[in-house]
Amino acid sequence: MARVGIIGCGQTAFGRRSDATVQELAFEAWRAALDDAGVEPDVVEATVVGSVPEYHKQRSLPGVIQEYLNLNPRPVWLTEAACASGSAALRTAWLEIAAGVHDVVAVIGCQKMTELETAEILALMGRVGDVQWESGFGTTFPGYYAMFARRHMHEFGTTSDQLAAVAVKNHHYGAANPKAMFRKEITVAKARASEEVSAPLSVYDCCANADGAACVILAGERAARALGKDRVVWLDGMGCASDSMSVLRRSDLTGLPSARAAAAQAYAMAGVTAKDIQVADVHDCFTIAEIMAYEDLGFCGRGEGGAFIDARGSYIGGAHPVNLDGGLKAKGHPIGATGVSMTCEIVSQLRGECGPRQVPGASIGLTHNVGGIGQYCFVNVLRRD
Amino acid sequence: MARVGIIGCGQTAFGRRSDATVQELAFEAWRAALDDAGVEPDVVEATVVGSVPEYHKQRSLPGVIQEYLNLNPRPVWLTEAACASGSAALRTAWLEIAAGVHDVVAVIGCQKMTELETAEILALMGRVGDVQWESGFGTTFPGYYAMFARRHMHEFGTTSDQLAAVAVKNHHYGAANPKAMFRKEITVAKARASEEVSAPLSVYDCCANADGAACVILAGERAARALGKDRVVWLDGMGCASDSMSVLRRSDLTGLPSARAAAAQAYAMAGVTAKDIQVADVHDCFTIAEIMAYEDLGFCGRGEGGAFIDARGSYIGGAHPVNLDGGLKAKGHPIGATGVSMTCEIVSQLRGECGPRQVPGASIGLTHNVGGIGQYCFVNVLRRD
Amino acid sequence: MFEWFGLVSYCPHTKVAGFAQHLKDGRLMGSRCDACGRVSFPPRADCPDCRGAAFTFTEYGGAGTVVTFTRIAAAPAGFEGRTPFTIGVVDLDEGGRLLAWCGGTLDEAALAIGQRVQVVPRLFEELEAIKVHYTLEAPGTTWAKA
Amino acid sequence: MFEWFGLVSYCPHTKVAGFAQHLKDGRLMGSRCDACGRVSFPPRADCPDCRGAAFTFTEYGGAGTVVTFTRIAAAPAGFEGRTPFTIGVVDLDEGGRLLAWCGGTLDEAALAIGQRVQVVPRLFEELEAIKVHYTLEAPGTTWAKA
Ligand SMILES: [Zn+2]
Ligand SMILES: [Zn+2]
Repeated sequence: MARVGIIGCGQTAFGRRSDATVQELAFEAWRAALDDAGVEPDVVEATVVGSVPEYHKQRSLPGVIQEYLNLNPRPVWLTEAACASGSAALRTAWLEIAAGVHDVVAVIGCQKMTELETAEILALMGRVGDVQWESGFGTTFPGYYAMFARRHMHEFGTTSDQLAAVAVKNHHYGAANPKAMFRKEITVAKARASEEVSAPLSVYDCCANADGAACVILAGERAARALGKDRVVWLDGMGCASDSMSVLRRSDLTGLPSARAAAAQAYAMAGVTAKDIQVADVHDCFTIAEIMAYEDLGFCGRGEGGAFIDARGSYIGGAHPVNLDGGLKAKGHPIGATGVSMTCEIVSQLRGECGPRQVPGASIGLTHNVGGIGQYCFVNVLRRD
Repeated sequence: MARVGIIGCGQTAFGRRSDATVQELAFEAWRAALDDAGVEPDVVEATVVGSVPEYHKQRSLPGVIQEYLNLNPRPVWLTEAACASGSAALRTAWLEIAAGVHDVVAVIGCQKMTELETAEILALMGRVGDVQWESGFGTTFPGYYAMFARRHMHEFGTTSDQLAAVAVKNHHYGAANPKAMFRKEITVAKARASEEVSAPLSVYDCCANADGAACVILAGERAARALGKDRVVWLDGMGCASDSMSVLRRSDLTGLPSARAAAAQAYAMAGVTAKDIQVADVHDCFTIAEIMAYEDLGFCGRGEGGAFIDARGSYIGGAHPVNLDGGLKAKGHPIGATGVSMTCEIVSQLRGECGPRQVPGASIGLTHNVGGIGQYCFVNVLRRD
Repeated sequence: MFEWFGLVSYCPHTKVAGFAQHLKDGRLMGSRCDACGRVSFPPRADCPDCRGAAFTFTEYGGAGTVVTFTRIAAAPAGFEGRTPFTIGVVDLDEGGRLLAWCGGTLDEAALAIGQRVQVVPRLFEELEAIKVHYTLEAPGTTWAKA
Repeated sequence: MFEWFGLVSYCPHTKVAGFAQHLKDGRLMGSRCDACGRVSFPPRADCPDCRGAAFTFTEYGGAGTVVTFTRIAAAPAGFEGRTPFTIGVVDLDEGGRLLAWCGGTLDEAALAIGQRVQVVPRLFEELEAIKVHYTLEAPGTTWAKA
């Protein structure tokens, strides 16, 4: 299989964007990615759009995006895997190149989540789980993760202070990211004092809905060389796995089996192990999700996620710096854009462009993008030669 | 690139299915495809789900389908390309095998369209086009195709009787298809007498919403041989193209440029021309769409679609028999399932299993699946050796 | 009649719709595959083991153990005015799992993982339309069956 | 204020929101790219040719030719009670295209492809909220501008 790499990336700032349509947001990311790659649109043979349709009034987003980007008649369709929709798009583009069908493909992750009215958001929120056996009882997205957190605390003694410590770290780094939605440091005390959402999770344990778009441009090795690109970041390990929709069918409530399966695939394909990962962006939709990610990815042992953040293992200088862009928590979570934005961050880290939040000399990085409560997980290992 | 073929296919009957969830429908198609392929689930390494999310109360369908089919932790995500979502899923599965990532992949196309209430359907119907410049004027899906029809009549003299003749043919063959929603012959007079929907289109020019699911199982050539499969139908030509969301950006209102582009790709890849196609399933969401398809696929010249149906060129015995399963018109159109169901039909035709609606000795067939008003088009050439 | 199940229903059509009627009758039902005998809870029409399409409902006793739980303060549409409410996941002694509200015989504040509970079929008495669910109650709690 | 545009609006936020204000003022506006001068109708904020992000609205005269049309009998939500209504697609003499309702100065039954029309900015007078649109009228039709 031909090696596939990223030759350009760009994203909008994340946050409330009441000034733009979703295709206008996509154009901002597209423009930034082309400028970053230093290529013209004509080299891009196809696009893939990652997004969750039900947040938009506009149906079938690839239609308006491909038109607004002026890319017709090139192929495009949408991928959906809940909050991992952007990574499904990235995987699709990788497949298109690996199969030899295209040489250069653009991935657009995008989402406008603040377009809906509160009543519409509340209606959607009631259908995040299995609607047959769970939604009728008022389950919510924080509610599911709260049940993971409760079980994690029970089995391993994880504390609310440890959860809060994840939020503190992510706000710390988010403050240094000009693309982040929240750019203010917080304290454990402030996080602990925030309003309860779903016990034991409170407001500062949860990421925020945001608007935004991100774009990466992929090329096969030969095409990248032909274009004269010499700072390519390679997609050397690509993992993807699924788990049940329903929490009732889960074999484990203290981690995500889909994340462990996807990580194992990505590590094996890249020929690395967890200890080789020098920088990572993981899916911290809730603080407990980042704790579980440390364990699922092998950054620490099972049940040791709380101790790992206590020991600052996920700070710069720790064994595995995590979410130096602020994570979903501080950067914001425009769900379709998130997986692509994670990829942008790790590419920037591996190129050494992150300034105050740069991991010095990092050459191997990882993205971990979870859909829903682990129904999907995509783990990718990226490498700079 | 390794050759990829279809080793099994199955589908539910199409129509109103008030007895089943969408995952229960998917299971029916999955069971039929496994039985047809003569394989056990453990050989299937991944699945791809094609569906249009906004029709379902259940969000993120791949989650419930992968769980109900008992396929976790294998990879899955959803593809959306409006009414061509099923073909986007098929293309994704083809890429997974062609890239060497998987050997055997199942494609599930599914849709429940009768779950929503009338008010919800009317609300969705108002957002089928570009919501920024068109929806505010009350555009509808039949409205767009009506404007294509009006222009086709103007430029080429196509008549309402010729449109009706397409419906008559598709009901004729649909009557012989046990999976079809409508199994009754109609006449041109009956079609012409039906109520106006969007002039010049009336009720019998339009296909009907339906519930249903279809499944095909794909395998790489080596895997198919290893499994002992000897009646494989090969995906020898795969075409995919896009066009603008908005009718305001179309270069042509008498055909679909995306269909012509996709057909050119598929023919070139398969090493065939239009005249080699012995049987086809085309996207007749409206009668005018089938007329345009004859022309876009090269079954007749530009503007000759009306004459082609008059001459019975798309009947068995004609130059290019089309929609012998009844088409979307009589078989029904569960949008996510349609592209996969088309594939099932052509596989059955190439295997010679279609009884009274069989094209004798057909070995090269084609599917033509359009998303929306041509925002997406997938054209595939299938071959039996 | 599966729209009977839960306070808000998004799933009107299913092959196991009879589950809701049985729940109204005071019976908690799983499914047994007619072909291979596999038992499932929640019930399912299609057997994941043998792919059989025929099943029969089979009654569950409803005793189980709390696996995890949460108290939901921020609730979705349809649950306004009921917050906060507590939901728990329970492993049933007879196999399978369910998610349900904490009922009146349990002290919500003292709810704990590992606690033994009894799942009890319920009708929303205050609603005009028929709506059924189940609650987690103290072991030994009894109820009427039709 | 782009929610002003059309009888039903699904697009509140756009970089060309000013289009609706101009329409209320009686002006039909396209966009001109500040960097390369490309003119677009409908207006767009980002230039497809040079990728420039800066644009200026530029007024259109609104004369054009009917490309195709239909009379919609089965209408979506928000258009009940207005059926049937006729919409047409028009190629503007100054470039670009729009879709609009047939106005009162044209005979809908005689509408034809190739017919010359004048696009006229309109306010929905009967609505309390501000809602603007445009109609296809006989050539030479005039209207007030702010
Ligand atoms: Zn069985
Ligand atoms: Zn320009």
